[in-house]
Amino acid sequence: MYRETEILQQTSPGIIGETGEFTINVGPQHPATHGVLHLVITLSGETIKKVEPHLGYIHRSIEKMCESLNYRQFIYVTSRMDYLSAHINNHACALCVEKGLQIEVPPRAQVIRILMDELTRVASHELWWGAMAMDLGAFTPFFHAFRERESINEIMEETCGARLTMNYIAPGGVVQDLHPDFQRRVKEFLKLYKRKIHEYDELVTGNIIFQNRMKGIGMLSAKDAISYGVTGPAARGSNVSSDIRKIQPYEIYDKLEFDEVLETGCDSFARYMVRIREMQQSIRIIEQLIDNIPEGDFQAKTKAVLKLPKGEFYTRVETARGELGVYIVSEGGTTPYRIKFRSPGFSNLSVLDHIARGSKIGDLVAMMGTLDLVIPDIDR
Amino acid sequence: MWSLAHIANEIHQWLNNTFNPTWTLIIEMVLAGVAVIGLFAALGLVLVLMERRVAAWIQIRLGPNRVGPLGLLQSMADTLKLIVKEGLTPDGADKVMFNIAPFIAMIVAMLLMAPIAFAKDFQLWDLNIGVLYVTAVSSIMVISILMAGWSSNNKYSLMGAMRSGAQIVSYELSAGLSIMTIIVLTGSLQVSDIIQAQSNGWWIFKGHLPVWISFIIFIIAVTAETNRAPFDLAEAESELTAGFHTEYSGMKFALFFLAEYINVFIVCAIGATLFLGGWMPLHFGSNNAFNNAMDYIPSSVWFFGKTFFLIFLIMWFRWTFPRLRIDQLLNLEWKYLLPISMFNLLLATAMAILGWHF
Amino acid sequence: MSKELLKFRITELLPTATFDDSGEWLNVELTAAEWPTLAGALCKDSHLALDYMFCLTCIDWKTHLTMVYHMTSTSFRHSVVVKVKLDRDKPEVVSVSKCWRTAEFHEREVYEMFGVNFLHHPDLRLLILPDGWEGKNPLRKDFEDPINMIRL
Amino acid sequence: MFLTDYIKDVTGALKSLATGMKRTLYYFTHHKEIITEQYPDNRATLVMADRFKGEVVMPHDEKNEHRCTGCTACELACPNGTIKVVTKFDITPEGKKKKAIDKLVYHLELCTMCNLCVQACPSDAIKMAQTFEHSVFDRSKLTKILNNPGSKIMEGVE
Repeated sequence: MYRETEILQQTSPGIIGETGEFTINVGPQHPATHGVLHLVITLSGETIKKVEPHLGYIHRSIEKMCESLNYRQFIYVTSRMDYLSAHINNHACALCVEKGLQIEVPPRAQVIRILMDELTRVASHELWWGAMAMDLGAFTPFFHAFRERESINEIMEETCGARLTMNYIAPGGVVQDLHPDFQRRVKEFLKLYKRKIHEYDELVTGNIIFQNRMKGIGMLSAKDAISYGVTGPAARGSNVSSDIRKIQPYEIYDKLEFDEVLETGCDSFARYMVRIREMQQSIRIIEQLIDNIPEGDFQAKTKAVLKLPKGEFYTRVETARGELGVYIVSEGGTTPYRIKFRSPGFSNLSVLDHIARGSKIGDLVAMMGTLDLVIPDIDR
Repeated sequence: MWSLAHIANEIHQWLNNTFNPTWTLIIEMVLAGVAVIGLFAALGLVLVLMERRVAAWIQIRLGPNRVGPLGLLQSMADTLKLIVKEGLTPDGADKVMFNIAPFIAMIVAMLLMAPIAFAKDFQLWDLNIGVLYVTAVSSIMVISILMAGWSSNNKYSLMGAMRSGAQIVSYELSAGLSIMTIIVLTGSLQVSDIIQAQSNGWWIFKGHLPVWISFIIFIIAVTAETNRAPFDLAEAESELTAGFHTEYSGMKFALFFLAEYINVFIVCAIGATLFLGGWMPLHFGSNNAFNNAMDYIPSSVWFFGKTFFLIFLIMWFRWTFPRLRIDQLLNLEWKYLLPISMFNLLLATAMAILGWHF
Repeated sequence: MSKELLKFRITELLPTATFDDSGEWLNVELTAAEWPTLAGALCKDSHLALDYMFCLTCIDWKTHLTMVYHMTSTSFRHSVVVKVKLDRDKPEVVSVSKCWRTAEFHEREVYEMFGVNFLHHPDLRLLILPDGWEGKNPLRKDFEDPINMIRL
Repeated sequence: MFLTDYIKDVTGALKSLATGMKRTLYYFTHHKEIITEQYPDNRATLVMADRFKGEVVMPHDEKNEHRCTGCTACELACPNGTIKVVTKFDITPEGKKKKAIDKLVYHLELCTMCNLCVQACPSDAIKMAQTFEHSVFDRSKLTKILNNPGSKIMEGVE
């Protein structure tokens, strides 16, 4: 039992001290944390005084595990970090290995990877949208979001062979060529998405209750966002340009037309709008690429056993939640000497205490929703 | 013509002929009690199923369809499950209060059944302050929630209960004021009088703007009073796990659950009585053929039809809207609903004095 | 700012710093004693403005530990990697959570995973490991978990 | 003006709520939009994607022959230790000793369906099956032996 004594102390009767403050445990089993996040929050009435995250309930020590796995094997483990953008995690690792080996990835593989990345991003944001609305007490959007997400999952299943942990990327390219039906299915999805996207605004975005719940809460200034290392949509809601696809373009992102979504609101609603608009940008990228997939190999020729040269390699990739950094220290062997995943969730969580102070419990749930925390990503 | 009142009279006649008046009264009371409990059970089963179906269809799902034909026996199965489940009492709980609270919730719901006219001349107790009685008794509901929340010895429960207390007490004001509009127009607190006053048209049709406004406010206020989404802050499962009934399980939880649905039924029945004419059939001016056709539909069908329409409305709210925050909830009441309903009452009074309604 | 200019500027701030620019970014190698002065300068200096620390980690080299700080500037988009060599038996370094708030969490993670003691850290407690964790620091090379170790 | 703003607030709020309610009413009344799949009733018509990674199987032909040479490439490729190759030595008709598999033990409970073993196999002896109903009442049933009893290696596979 983890921290049994501590939990008992905090929940024992005689709850309210002289200051009128008391603590409650949100999690590890709580509907709003969407996982096993444990927050000890200090309250005065309904007002939050302090939020203290306790992590580690789903820590698998992926970094240590990767030290004993070779460069082909370790990629699959990273699907289990941020399972909602599993494909992008794999992409980051493959990029890092390719950087070390100096492999040129064939153009077809690059396009396939980006297509899958953006599909993953849309799927992830759709799940977030549903879960976000559910945190605020509206259940229906969750099912509506899953309808669209399901068609992405089916595309993934057809081409990659799995719906969530795809393992579709190998160093040098992708594992298999695209399924012959891929283009047709993606176009069908785009049609469905365009037909249904206005419902998102009707059901949630335009709703007066929702707007009142989101506007002006969880204020995060641009300076704090940078200092706390907040990345991804959460930072862009504070008008911090942090899209790695623009700052340090990888693959062919520099040749694609898309906008970095920035909002100036700095509040939860701005972070919400960033994700909603980002979905449209991802759709834009998919539309540009879906008819222009170059012919050719889907994988570069690689050796059966990969050996990275001695040195350090770092890649930054934009996942659905923010900046994922993969830092490989190689001693020249077949396994990494040390590997570090700079996961976006970990840094985004660290800002929660800062933005939640002084707001209500209901707001805390909304803020956790807009930071889009995925617990295995935080714990790794 | 077949009607509930007719059956009631038949029973009354037969009892009077068979027993002396005292025994007749006692037997009739027992019968009424049994009927109310039976209605409770039936309503619980029907409303739970209805809620699940409404939710499912709105959420592009099918809903319960495995137990019995079309899933009609689903709520029976749920009840069976809840009955055989163990009802836990937490260690640190105040055991007496903890165990009494769900029963108080049920008793309040039962008491509220008394003045409701289910059909023409079919009413348990047509007391002359019927509407006042309903508003007064329904405020006791909050006590059961506070008891449940406090005695659970759980901070989530306590917070849910406190939220619920603040919420119900405030929303009772605007619910009361919107009911006042009808009372002003009718000039009586008696339920049968209010229904009779609508024989030439329901208030919603002949009351113009003030009644429409008060109808909207009434629906909002009773949604809040019954702790239904978007005002379900007492439960708020994404914030407070399950609010005041976090620690309840088994049949004690089922009683809370049932009381919630019965309360929804009652407030909708009151709404139907006050605004939609209770069991009064729909009549259009002097279109006699239409009016006669409407009269052929039994009055109980009219009553239940209107009530279930309002229940559907409340369920529709629940599955569409996100939840409010506690301060916004109180803002809505004190800054919007209360001033509007006060102004509206003034308007209605002026209208009643000047006789501007039909 | 190019690598040369960065090198120049950092040498101005700290003359004893040694550089390694073979990698993608400029590497600055320091000792633990030099780090606090440079850290303050790096985040505040108007020419460098390295305001965003995107990675903070530690490497166990079996003979010594190395703290690795990746920093970048959100206004100029140049990056600098700082490596601080620490004694393996008694690793101590000053916390940089005052300059970069994100370091607070990352340092807590390094503290429990590598046993590095961060001086002046506002809240140096176990974050991921269960309270009362005894024994070795999990990410050190000599850590062996008798039950859950992955070995192929 | 304060009052007009107030009224605008209220009507705007009601309008936004009505928009949402209109959308949900649409779904309430349009049942053809329902997307529920009635698993397991639709087992007969359920088609899995042909690349779906359900479990590792070893195909055998009608003569009960497989293509596995026992090279242990899959065992080495597996990140979880899911596959264990137990080899034996067959005596060929020429009297030579030849390495062959005795058992190819596959632990479904450890498998993460990463497909690395299938990619690593030089003789295409194993592949991914599209089954997905893996629940059993006993954990030991998840440990499978992929080669059929009495099976042997196909002619010409080296």
